[in-house]
Amino acid sequence: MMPDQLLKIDKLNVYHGSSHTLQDIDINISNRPKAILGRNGMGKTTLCSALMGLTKAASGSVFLDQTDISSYSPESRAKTGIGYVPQGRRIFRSLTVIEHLKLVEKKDSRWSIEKIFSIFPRLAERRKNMGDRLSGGEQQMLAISRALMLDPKIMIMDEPTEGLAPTIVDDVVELLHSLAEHEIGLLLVEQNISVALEVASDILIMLNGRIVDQVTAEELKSNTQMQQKYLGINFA
Amino acid sequence: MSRTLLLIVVILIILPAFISDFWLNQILTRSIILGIAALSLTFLTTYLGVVSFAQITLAGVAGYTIAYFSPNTTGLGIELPWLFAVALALLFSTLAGAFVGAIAKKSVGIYSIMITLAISMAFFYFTRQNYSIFNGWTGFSGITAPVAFGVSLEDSLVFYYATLLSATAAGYLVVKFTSSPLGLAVQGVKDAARRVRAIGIPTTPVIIAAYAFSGFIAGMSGVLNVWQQERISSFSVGLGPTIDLLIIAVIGGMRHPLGAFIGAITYVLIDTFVIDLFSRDRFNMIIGLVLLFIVMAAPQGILGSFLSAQKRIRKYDNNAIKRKIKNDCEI
Amino acid sequence: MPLTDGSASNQRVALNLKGVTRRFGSFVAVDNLNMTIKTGERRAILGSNGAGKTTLFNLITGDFPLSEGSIEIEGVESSTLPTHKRIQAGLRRTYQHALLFDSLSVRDTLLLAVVGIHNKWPLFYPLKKNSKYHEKAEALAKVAGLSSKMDVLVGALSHGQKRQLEIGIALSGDPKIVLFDEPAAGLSPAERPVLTELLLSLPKKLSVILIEHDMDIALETSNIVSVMHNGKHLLEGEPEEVVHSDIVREIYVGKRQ
Amino acid sequence: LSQPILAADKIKIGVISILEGAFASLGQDGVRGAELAFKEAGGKVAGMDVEIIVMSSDASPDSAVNAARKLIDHDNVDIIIGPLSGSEGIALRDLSKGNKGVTFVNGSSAAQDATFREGSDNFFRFGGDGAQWMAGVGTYAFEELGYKKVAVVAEDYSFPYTQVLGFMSEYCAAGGRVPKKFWTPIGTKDYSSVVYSIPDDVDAIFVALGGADAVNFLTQYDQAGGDKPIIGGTITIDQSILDSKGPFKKLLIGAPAGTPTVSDYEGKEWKEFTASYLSNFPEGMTSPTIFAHHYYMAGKAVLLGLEQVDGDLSNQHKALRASLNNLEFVTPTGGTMRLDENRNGIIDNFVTEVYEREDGSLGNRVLKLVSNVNQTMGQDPTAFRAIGAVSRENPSCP
Amino acid sequence: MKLFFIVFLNGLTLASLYFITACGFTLIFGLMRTVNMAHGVLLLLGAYIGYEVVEMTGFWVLGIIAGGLSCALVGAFLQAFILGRYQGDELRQTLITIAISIILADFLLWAWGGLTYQISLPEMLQGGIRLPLLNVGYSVVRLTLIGMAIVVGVLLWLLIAKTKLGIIIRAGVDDREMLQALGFEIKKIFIIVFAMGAALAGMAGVIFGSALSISPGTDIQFLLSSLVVVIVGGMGSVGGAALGALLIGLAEQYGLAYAPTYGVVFTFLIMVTVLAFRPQGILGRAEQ
Ligand SMILES: Nc1ncnc2c1ncn2[C@@H]1O[C@H](COP(=O)(O)OP(=O)(O)OP(=O)(O)O)[C@@H](O)[C@H]1O
Ligand SMILES: Nc1ncnc2c1ncn2[C@@H]1O[C@H](COP(=O)(O)OP(=O)(O)OP(=O)(O)O)[C@@H](O)[C@H]1O
Ligand SMILES: [Mg+2]
Ligand SMILES: [Mg+2]
Repeated sequence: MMPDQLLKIDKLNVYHGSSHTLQDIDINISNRPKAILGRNGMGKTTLCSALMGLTKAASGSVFLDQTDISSYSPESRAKTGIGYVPQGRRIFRSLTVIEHLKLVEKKDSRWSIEKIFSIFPRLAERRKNMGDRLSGGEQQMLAISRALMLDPKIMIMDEPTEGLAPTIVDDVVELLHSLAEHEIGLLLVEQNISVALEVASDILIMLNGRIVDQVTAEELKSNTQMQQKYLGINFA
Repeated sequence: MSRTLLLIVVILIILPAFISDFWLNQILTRSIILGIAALSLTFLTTYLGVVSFAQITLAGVAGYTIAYFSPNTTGLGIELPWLFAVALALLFSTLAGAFVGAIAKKSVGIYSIMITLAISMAFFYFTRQNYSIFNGWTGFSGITAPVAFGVSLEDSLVFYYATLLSATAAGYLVVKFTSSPLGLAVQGVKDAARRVRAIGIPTTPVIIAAYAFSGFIAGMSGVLNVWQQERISSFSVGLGPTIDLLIIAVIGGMRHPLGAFIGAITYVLIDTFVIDLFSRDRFNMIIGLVLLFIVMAAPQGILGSFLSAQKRIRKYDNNAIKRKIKNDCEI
Repeated sequence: MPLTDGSASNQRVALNLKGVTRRFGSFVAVDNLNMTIKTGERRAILGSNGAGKTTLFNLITGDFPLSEGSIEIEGVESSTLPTHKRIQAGLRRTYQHALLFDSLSVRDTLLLAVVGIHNKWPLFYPLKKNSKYHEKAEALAKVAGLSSKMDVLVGALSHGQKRQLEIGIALSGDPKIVLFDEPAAGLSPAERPVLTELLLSLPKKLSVILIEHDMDIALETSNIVSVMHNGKHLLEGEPEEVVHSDIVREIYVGKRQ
Repeated sequence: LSQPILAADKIKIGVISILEGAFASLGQDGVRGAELAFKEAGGKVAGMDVEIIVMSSDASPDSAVNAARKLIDHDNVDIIIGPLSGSEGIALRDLSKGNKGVTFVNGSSAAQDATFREGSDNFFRFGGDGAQWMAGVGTYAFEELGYKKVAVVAEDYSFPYTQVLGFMSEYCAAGGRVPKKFWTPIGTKDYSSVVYSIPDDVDAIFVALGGADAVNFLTQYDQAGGDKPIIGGTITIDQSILDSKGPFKKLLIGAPAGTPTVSDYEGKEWKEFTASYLSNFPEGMTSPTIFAHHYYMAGKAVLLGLEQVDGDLSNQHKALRASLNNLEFVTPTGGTMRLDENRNGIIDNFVTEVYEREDGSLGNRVLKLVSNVNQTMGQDPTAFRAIGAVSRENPSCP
Repeated sequence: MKLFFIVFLNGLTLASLYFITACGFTLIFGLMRTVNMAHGVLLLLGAYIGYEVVEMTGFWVLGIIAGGLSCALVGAFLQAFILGRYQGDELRQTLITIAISIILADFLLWAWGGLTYQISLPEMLQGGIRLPLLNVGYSVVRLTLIGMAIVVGVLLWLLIAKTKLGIIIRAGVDDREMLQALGFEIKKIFIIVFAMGAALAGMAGVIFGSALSISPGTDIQFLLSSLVVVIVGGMGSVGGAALGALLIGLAEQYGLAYAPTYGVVFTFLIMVTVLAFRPQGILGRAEQ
């Protein structure tokens, strides 16, 4: 069974120079997938990168599976069980698709190269292509696969469906659903509301570096006022 | 910054009254001349994103031009009025800069280091092997600074002020250039050359213009250098001075024109006095250690460390911006 | 809601692609593609990931050379023209991966875009404080929603803000044809209607090609839709018609829509 | 005002030598030579203390000039001893013309032009130039060894040009022929293509290469099965090369060469000099090199000159200069050093041969002493001058 | 005509030597993007240590191993304590390695003096043999160099292209942060790579000191030739380095044989020409 508190973020603060990008972030993630929504430039990516240890936090702590990983290096965090799909994909330009997968291949992982190829047949077709010679969508699939192969306890995904064709978004959504079956936690940053609502059970709203509200997906779906307030949209 | 700058200039103007001829000549004037050359490098590095090892070559082109067209004791060359010689020297160094740019236009980063290094080495070996124009290994000697508009530039004080004036002009030109649209385009090429083309600006002329401009600045230093040294030879354009220039640029800091000069004076002081202060047989080890220390301790160079702290506060003062975002977002 | 009637055949041709082909080694990314964009036309290109859409844009702008075929811009054969000449002829684009000048401020970036379009050769002397270029840059920033970020370095913008800046640059000067490569990707839901608004408000005589996976935006802003598949131009037609065709449902739209 | 300013109870002497890069160990030996002269004098001259300030150059004229300027302007030295290499010498000669208040005494730099053309009246050389150092070799090679044709392999800069001139002016005059000269860039590592280009019909090879270049050429010549005898330039058989480590050395055994400095010279004065050198510098070479020898002579000349004028440096060293011009002293090789009208030394030169010592190390022994070699090598000055400045093509006798 | 062929063979053997000396450089420079200006001085260090060991034990191979090991240690130290924290800051690393090379070179001068050293070869590699067709003597060790170059080259290529370490290194060059985020301890990996590159340099130094000779100043020549070879060939490409070495080796030897005056100039002009048309080198991969 998944622990109740897979990832616990406690009063996390991040600065860029003198600007206070993340302010007292508190988040608890258990077995229910959570999504963060928010307008551009609110600090979502900064949060992901701080969780991964790539951006230095000024204060606050992060626990993964009861372990305090606040002082861990990015590599230790990855080893402890965080899978990271960064915004902008960050594919290695001089590795081929298959080399990307070989790089992170592990013996006792639940995810094998074959399994990945069966989820994303397009990657199998392009297996010998260099990273920078893939289409945007192909890169996105590869970035997700790369993180999965590490067999993480929790996935942090920063806009994983950006640039994907609708059919492939379907595949990704399916995949995200199946994460739960594999008992993998999920923190999802999304701009595609329908994906977020379909995958996550809880929605966090981020505004100017703060988590300003937390609602269930059901609530947000039905509450147009809330949508208007936080997301500035109307569902037709 | 501008107030500090003014202060520095004032100090530099009155300084000769307080220091010996040696300090004036061998430390201050020499530093400023090296600083101008380093400025041509920091300009290219900061704004075009290339590390050029050819700046000493470009300075050398100007230097050799002066030597060839001035009275010298080598018995080679044609005598011209000094103004012509200077004009030719700057013209040639600018053209040489454009030529280097045309060759290196596709190279960035490490590759630019290499291609410019290759160019400078080719020039170095050519001057060393050729006797008909460059007088080979030995080069030209006995060149003296001219009498310009009634005052002799051989006078160390006059020469110092001429050098200071040139340096100020060079700094001014660089600042103006970089804030012009062409200068912005140069910076654009550094970040994303493809995008520069995609906003309708051809990149090749921009790159060539940047190199040519750096050639002009390097040429200024080349002219002054021959007048000060009263000589030039293949050694003046060899690997040693080339690496020295890089050292100067990096230890001084690349972000601001002043960095080049701070680097130069630091370098000249170390170069001149370390042998006195420490064991004379191991002075190179001391120079290496000092260099290592500066490079490691001051990431942005001596000036850069100071400046970047200032700049960060100014550029990223996001408080005001954030307030605005808040207004935009609040419904 | 179509903006112009795509069927009018006497309209001028903005862009004409004939037999356009691009190979990478043995792989054919764009395969013998024919397409005619009329002046004022709003065309959306749909196609799965890797179908060759971005490559097509790169061919039109000259970022990549053609392997075969020809490209006419405003009736001028442009297959071998360098990129900047095509831009000066009125072509504009955004990049799917924001391709920007990280060390310039937003203001300088837009200034450069404005100056670049207006002059054959960028000026050597600095611009005056309140030149006409500055005004134009301000206007572009407003369109892109970045007025408050004018003095921020582009490198410090968030992902979405960079995408907005891409759009600003693409609208500089007096464009005739604009190629948008997934402009909505990375934009927050709040920004999307703004984008839609913007696309709809573009001058009528402007021709637009839009690559977009957000079907709502694509369908709302286009009057003709092309579908690419494996580098080929599979079909074109009225938006509703195309989207509801079985083949497009299968290879692109999927079941959730 | 015309009173000599004797208030200064100290004479400051600057020494410029190469203390970095490939020549560093040679340069250090040069400094040892100068220091030895002052040590032997007890660090005093004419009752005044002598202060020595050493500066390093890097073999480039520019660095030599910078070093000299620092010594003159900052350290206020009265006399400069140095530099080590040819082009540096010419540069300092030029510098001396604008600094009449300082006396320049050449170290070991051996470019002909430093004194021969455009000399400067405050630049002295108590030693020979590269051509003088070859005196006797050309005649010896042609007459004693019977070599009718010789190929030349030399580095491509002024010092080897001068050495080749010294060798060829005698050798060609004696009737020998030099069908081919190979000028190789200094620092060449791989001479194999030169090795295979040497004509088969020459009787010997004149090698004027220094340091690692000599070692590399000789090794590769041997490996290619080359068997022509070698004639050495001065620095090719210098002790610094004979002391180098490696199997190439056997090739040099028996090679004749010309040099003013013979490490194993049996003369009394040399033995004394060597003993003094070794006791003062246990960390030095196994015997003084040509550089120690020449810097020593420079130091010695300065001391003798100062002693003669009682430290009077007034009036731009007028008295000192006069005394230097007329100075005569016994050199470490037992000869008498004096200057010609160009302020260049008239020297004793040796034709030597490399031999294996009992302990297996190599040394030089004297075959012939050539006395009173002047800068025109005993030829008529106008005729010698007419040969013109040395270059790759000049002289020539194919 | 005979000369032409001999010069070709000379060029080939010289190219082999250049290739061997450039290998450590390609590894560090091509994979880590560290412009290791201390490469030459590492070679020199390896050569001196190799010399001492060969003199002491009489075993040439032992000298090579000792030269390699000692340089590996120095390299690991440099990367771990000095260079590592500036990974990605190419210019600063360049400067730091310049400083290190100044310091080390002075140290070597101090420890071993300014004399020229040659390392004694084992009996079977000494001297020359007669070449059958050309009928001239030729150095045995030079011929052996060709074989050594091939072995080193193939091993290196396998390492880079075929092993997981190779993949990791290339990924690390592309995006260090991302590689960290995938759980790789990039610092350790780079230390290993640097040590390997330095070891190659040290071993090459011993070989060089045996085939030719070493002395102060040789370090700069090593550095320049390695730079030229790697850049002309294409960074990180073993085949490219081989090609670059061949081009430069041949140019140098033909230059020396037929146009000694401007031979060196030609070498650099070749480099300029190659880079003007292919900035990434003959076999290098374009940056964008
Ligand atoms: N390196 C940096 N230096 C200065 N400011 C930065 C830096 N990186 C990000 N910022 C600022 O921090 C804020 C948050 O950025 P972040 O990338 O986290 O936003 P985001 O919520 O992920 O936006 P988007 O949806 O557009 O990706 C932005 O205003 C941005 O300008
Ligand atoms: N430089 C290149 N070398 C080799 N193959 C390439 C190169 N650039 C693109 N490709 C291949 O061409 C195909 C088309 O790429 P393109 O970027 O045009 O796709 P796209 O339609 O824009 O996809 P997406 O919607 O995912 O952005 C892809 O399969 C990609 O792998
Ligand atoms: Mg983001
Ligand atoms: Mg695309």
